[in-house]
Amino acid sequence: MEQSKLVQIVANGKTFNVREGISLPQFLESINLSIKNVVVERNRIALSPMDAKNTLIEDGDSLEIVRIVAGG
Amino acid sequence: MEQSKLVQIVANGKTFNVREGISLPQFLESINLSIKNVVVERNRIALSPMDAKNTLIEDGDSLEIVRIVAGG
Amino acid sequence: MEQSKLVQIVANGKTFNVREGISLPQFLESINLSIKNVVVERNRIALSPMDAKNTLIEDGDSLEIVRIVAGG
Amino acid sequence: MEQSKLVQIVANGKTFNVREGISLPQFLESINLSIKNVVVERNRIALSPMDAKNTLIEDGDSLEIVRIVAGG
Amino acid sequence: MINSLPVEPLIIADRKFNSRLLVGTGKFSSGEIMRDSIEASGASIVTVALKRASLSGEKDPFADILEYLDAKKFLILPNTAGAMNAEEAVRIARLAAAAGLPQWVKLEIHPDPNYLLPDPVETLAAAEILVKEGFVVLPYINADPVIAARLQDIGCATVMPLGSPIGSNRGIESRAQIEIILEQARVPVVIDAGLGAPSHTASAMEMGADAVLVNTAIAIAEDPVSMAKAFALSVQAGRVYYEMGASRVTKMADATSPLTSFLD
Amino acid sequence: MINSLPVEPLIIADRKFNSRLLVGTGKFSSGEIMRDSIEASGASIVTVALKRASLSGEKDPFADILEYLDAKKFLILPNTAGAMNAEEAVRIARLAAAAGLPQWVKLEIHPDPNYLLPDPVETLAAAEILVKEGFVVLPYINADPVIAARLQDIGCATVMPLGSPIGSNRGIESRAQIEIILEQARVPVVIDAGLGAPSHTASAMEMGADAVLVNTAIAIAEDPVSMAKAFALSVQAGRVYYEMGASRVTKMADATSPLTSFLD
Amino acid sequence: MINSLPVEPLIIADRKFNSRLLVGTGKFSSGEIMRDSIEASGASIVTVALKRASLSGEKDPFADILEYLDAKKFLILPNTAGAMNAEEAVRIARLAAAAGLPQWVKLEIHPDPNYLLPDPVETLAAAEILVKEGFVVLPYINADPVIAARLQDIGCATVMPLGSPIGSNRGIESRAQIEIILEQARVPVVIDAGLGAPSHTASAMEMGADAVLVNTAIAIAEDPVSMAKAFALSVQAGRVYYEMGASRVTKMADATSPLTSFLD
Amino acid sequence: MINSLPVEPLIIADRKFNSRLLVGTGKFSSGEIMRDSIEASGASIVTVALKRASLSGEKDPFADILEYLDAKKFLILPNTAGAMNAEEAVRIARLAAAAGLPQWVKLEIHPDPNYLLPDPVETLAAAEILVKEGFVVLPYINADPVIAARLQDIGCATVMPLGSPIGSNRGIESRAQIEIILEQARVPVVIDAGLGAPSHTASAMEMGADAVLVNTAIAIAEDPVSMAKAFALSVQAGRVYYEMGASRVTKMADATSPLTSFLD
Repeated sequence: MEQSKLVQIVANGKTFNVREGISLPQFLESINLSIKNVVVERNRIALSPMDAKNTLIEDGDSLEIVRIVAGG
Repeated sequence: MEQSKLVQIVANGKTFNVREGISLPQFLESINLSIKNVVVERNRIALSPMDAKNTLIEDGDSLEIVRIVAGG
Repeated sequence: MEQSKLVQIVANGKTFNVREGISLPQFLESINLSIKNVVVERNRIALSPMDAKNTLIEDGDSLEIVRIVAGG
Repeated sequence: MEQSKLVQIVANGKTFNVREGISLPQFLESINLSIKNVVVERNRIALSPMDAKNTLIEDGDSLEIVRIVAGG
Repeated sequence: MINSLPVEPLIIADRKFNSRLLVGTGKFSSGEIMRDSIEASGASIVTVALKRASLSGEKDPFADILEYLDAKKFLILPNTAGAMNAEEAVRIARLAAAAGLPQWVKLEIHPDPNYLLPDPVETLAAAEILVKEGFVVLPYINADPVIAARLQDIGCATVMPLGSPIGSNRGIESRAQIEIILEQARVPVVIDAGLGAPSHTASAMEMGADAVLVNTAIAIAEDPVSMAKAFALSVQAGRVYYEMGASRVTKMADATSPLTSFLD
Repeated sequence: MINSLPVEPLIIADRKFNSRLLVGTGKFSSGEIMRDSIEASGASIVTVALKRASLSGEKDPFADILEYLDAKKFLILPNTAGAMNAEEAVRIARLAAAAGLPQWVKLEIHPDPNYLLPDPVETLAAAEILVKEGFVVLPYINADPVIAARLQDIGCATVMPLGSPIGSNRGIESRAQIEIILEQARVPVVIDAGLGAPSHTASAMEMGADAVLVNTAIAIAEDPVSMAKAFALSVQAGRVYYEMGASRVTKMADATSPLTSFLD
Repeated sequence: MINSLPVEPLIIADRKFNSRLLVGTGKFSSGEIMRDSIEASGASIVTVALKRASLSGEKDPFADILEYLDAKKFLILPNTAGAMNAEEAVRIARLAAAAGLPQWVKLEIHPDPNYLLPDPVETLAAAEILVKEGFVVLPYINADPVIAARLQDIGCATVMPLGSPIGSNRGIESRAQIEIILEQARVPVVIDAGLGAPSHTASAMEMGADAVLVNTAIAIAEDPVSMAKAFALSVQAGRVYYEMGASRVTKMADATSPLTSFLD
Repeated sequence: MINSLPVEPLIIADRKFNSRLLVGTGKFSSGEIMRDSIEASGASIVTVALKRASLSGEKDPFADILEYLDAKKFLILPNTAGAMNAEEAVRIARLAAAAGLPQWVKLEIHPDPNYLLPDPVETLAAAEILVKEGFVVLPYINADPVIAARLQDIGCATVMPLGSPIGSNRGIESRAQIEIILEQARVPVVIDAGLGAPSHTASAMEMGADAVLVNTAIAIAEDPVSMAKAFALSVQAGRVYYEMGASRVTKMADATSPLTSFLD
C-alpha cells in the first residue's frame, strides 16, 4: 500500500504535518476539535460552516481556529 | 328675651367677640369651619377631637386652628 | 526642731502632700517645673504670672498646671 | 510708450491683475502692505523674508499673505 | 410588582416598612395625582404638614388631604415645617397627635427662608421634649455627624441628614459628612432633601443610607406617577447593590474579554 | 415585569430593541449564572468575544457559550477584543459573521494592556472597512467628540464612549466630553465600560445616553441575577427621568411645606 | 518678597493682618523648622495649644514653643483643642489669657476621636461665655450655615468652617455649605482643617474665604519651609483672583486665536 | 522675584525654560497690557497665531504683535489655530518658520467651531510631517492617552492635553484621563485650555503636569498683570508640592494639637 504524502500547514501559529487531501473537518477532529464549535479562517478568508465543511487542506495553508466565548 | 353676653377670644391671631357659653364646634361653624377638618390648640393645649367637641369657649381663650395639609 | 505640718493638694489629677505654707513657685520647683514655663489654674481660677508668684498653697487646693505647646 | 502687459494672480482668495514683472514687495506695497510685516506663501511654498524680497510675480501665482497675530 | 427585588425591610422604632422610599405630599398639582403617585412609589411612609386654617372663609385646596391617603396603607408622618423654634415644633407635633395621627413626627426647624437649613440647637431641644413625651422622632438635620450622634443619644428613631437644600434637586452635596454619619449610626439614616434624580437616590442607597425621602422631584415632574415609579426602581437598585457589597473600584482596567494572542 | 415602565424603544440601524441595557457575557462564574443574569437583566443585546481555540486538547470552560444564549431572544453582538489593530479587528468581525452571527460588531481595539483604552486611529480604519462590507458597526471609543463625529460620518450605527476604564467600576469620569458627544450625536450613544453601580447607569441615562453596556459589575457580583435586575431598574429609572425632562436644579431651597406664619 | 501681590489686608476684630494664611504649629519635627516655616509662610497669626504639664519630670520636647515665636511679629492664637465640652474650653481660654497671651481664642471642641468634628452645642455655649468675658473668639465649626449665623449673632469675630477632617488633606469637601456661609457672613470666614495642597487653599480663597488655616500639610512635608512658601503663594493667587471677580465659566469654547478662513 | 521658589527647570527638546507657565497672547485689550502681563507672568514661552492679512487696507490692531515680544527673552511659539486639517496646519507651521520664528509649533487642529476640540487624526498626520521636517512639535490634544502615546512615538516634544474647552474656564474636567497620560508620559506634558483660576493651574501642577498654558483667564481679567502674577504663583506652589511628594490623604482626622486628658 502506498503511504500518503504529508503536507505542512500552520494552525493558530503552530506547525502541523497532515496527510495530503485531508478535509478541514478531519483535521479538526484529529486535534480533538469539532467543526460545530469553532470558526475557521483559512489563508485570511473566514469560512462559513458550509464552506468549512467542504474545505480540503492544502500544503502551506494557514489556519486560524477560533471559538465564540464569553466577552464584554 | 335677654341678650346673651359677649366674650372676647383670639383665634389664629385675630380677635373675635362670641356669645358666652358657645361651644368650640359652634364657634368653628360660625366661621365656616368644621370640627372634622381642623385640629385645635386651646391655650397651648392641643385638643383631641373628643375634647374639642366638648369644649366650651371661655372669655380670653386663645385658639390655634390648624389643618393637615400637603407637605414634604 | 518642730516638724512642719503637711497639707494635701491635687495637681493634674495626682495627690501631693506638701509642707504647709509653701508657695506655688516652691511647689513647682519641688516637681522640677518652673513658674516661668507653665500656667496654673488654682481651684478653677486661672492665675496670671504675678498672682501665681504670690500664691501660697493651701490645704485641699486643686491645681491644673499646663504648658503652651505646639498645636494647630 | 508701450503699456505693460497685465498678469492675473490670486492673493488670499481674491483675484488681482498686476503688471507683468512686478516684484512681490511692489505688489504688497500696491495693496498697502509691507514685506516687513507679513509672511508670504507662494504656490504653496512659504517664502523666507530674503526669498520674498527677491520674488517676481508670475502669471497664475497663488499667494497667501499672512501676519503674525495674537493667539493662545 | 415594582417591589419585585427582595431587599431587607426598613425598621424604624420596631415598626417594619416594605419600602425604603419615603414620599412627601407637597407641591402636587392635584389630590388625585398625589394619590396615584404615592401609590406608584410603593411608599410606606408619607409626610404631611400642618398649617393654620384660613378663617376668612375661602377653601384651602388641599385641606382635605387625608381623604387621599389611606391611613391603613401608609404611616402618615406629620412634619413640623414652619416652626421657627423648638417650642413651636413641639406644639405642632402635639397638634398632629391630637388630630389622631400616629405619635410620630418628622422634626424640622429651619428658620432661614433661603436655604431652609435646619437649626441644630432648636432641633435638639425639641427632640429632647418630644422623645420624653413618647413621640417617635425623625429629625431633619444638616449633614453633621456630631448633631446626628447627639440626636441618637437623646433617643431619636432616625436621623435625616439633608443631601442638599430642600427642593434644590442638587443631589448629595455633603457626601463625606454623610459617610461619617452612616459609619457611626445606631439608628436608620434617611437621606432627605435635594434628591432630584433617580441616580441621586440610587447613590444614596449605595452609600448605605437606610432610606430616602423624595418630594419635589416627583411632585413637579411632568408625569409624577412615572417619576414616582422611577424613584422607586432606583431605590431598590441602589439597595440591592448595597446589600451585595459594593463593586471593587480599580484604577486600571480589568478585561471582560480574553485578550491574549487573539490572532498571530 | 421589570420592564413595567413604558419608555421609548432603542433603535439601532433600524432595528428596535426593548431594553436600553446591553449586557456583556464575560467573567461569569458559570454558564447557568450568565444565562439567568441575562434573563434577569431584560437585555436585548448581548456581547460575546472570539478567541483562538486551544489546540492542546483541554476543554475551554465557556467554549459552548452559544448554548446558553437564545439567538431568537437576543441580538448576539460579537466584539473584537484582543485585536491589536484595524486589520485584526476586521478579520475577527468577518470570522464572527462567517460563524453565522449577525453582521453586527462591537468594534474595540485597545492595544494598551493596563487601561484597555481604545485606539481611535485603528478604530476609524477598521470602521471604514467594516461599514463598507455591510456590517453594523458599534465602535468602543474614548469620550472624544471629534472621534465620535468622524465615526458617525463613516456610517457607524452607534458610538460607545467609555465612562471609565473597562472593569474599573469607576463610573462616568469624562462627563463633560460625553455631554458634548450626546449634544452632537446623530446616532444612538451607548455608554460602555466602567459603569459599576446602578447610580452610574441611572446617571448615564439621565444625561441622555441612549443605552448603556454593563458586564463586570453584574458578572462578579455576589448575586449576579439580582445585580442584573438592579441595573435594569436603574436604567429604566434614568430613562424615565430623561424622557420627562430633567428637574430644575436651584441654588436655594424651595419649600415643600407651607412655611408662613404657622403659629403666632 | 512673597507678599508682593497687593491684596486687601485681613481685618479681624478691628485688627489688621497682612497675611491671609494662618498657620498652626503642630507636628513639626523641630522648633527650628517650625520657626523657619512660619517665617516662610508670611503668616501673621499662629496657633498654639495648651497641654497639661507632665509632673513626672521628663522634659516636653516643645514645652518651650514660645521661644520660637516672636510675639511682636505674630498674633499667638491659643486654641482649646482637647476640651471635651464648653466648660473645659472656657477654662483653657482663661489659662491662655492668664499666661499673657492675647485675649483671643481659637475655640475648638471636638470630643469625637476619629474625625475631630466640632460639637456645635458646646461650641455655642463656650462662645457665649467667652465673648461676654471680652475674648475675641474664632470658633472652629462644621460647615453649617445655621451654626455660623448663630455664632455671629453671639459676637464671634470669625467663623472657621472645616474643609474636611483635621489632618486629612482631603481639601474642601463641603463646598456647597461653605458657599452659603460665605454668602451670609458678616464676619471674616477662615477655612480651617483638611486643606492639604496649594490648590485647596487657592480654591478656598477663590470662593471668597477671607483666610485659611494650614498646619499638617506644611508641618509634615518633606521640606516644610518650601511648602509654607508654596501655600503662601497659593493663598495670594487665590485672593487676587477673588478680588478681581471670578472668570466667566462657559459651556462652549471661546477662541483665543483668530479662526476664520485662515487659508483657502 | 516671583520665581523665588527653586523648582526644577522645564526642559523641552533639550531646551531649558525657567518657567512652567506658558502664556498665550490672545484677547488682551492692548499690546501694552499684553506685554506687561507676560512680563508679570514670568513666562518663558509665549504663543502667537498666524492670520491671513486683510487686503482691504484697514489696519489690524495687533498686526505688530512682535514689537511687544522680545524674542531674546521668550520663545515665541506659533500655533496653527485656524487650520482645518493636517495640510493647512503644515502650511501654517512652515509660514511661521519662514517668517523667522523658531522651528517650533503648537500644533492645533480643531475644526469644530463650538468646542474647538482637537482632531486627533489630522493632528497625527500633521505631526508626522512636521517632525520629519525638523520642527519641535507641541500638539494640542484631547485627554486621550492613546493619542498621547502615538504622538510621542512619532517624536513630538510634548503633549498638550486640554483641561476643558478653550476659553471655558472650567478647569480640569478629564482628570482621570490626564492622570493616565502623566503616568505613561515620556515627554513633558503641558495642560492647556480651560484653566481659568489659580487653583486649576495649581492642581494641574500638583498632579504632575510639567507645565500649563494659560491665556483667556489672564487676558480678560480686570487686571491682567496681577492675574498673570497670580497664575505664576499658583504654578510654583503646585510644582513645589509635586516635587515634594503629595500629602498623604486620610479618611479620618489626624490631630494637630495634643488631645489626651487636657483637664480633669
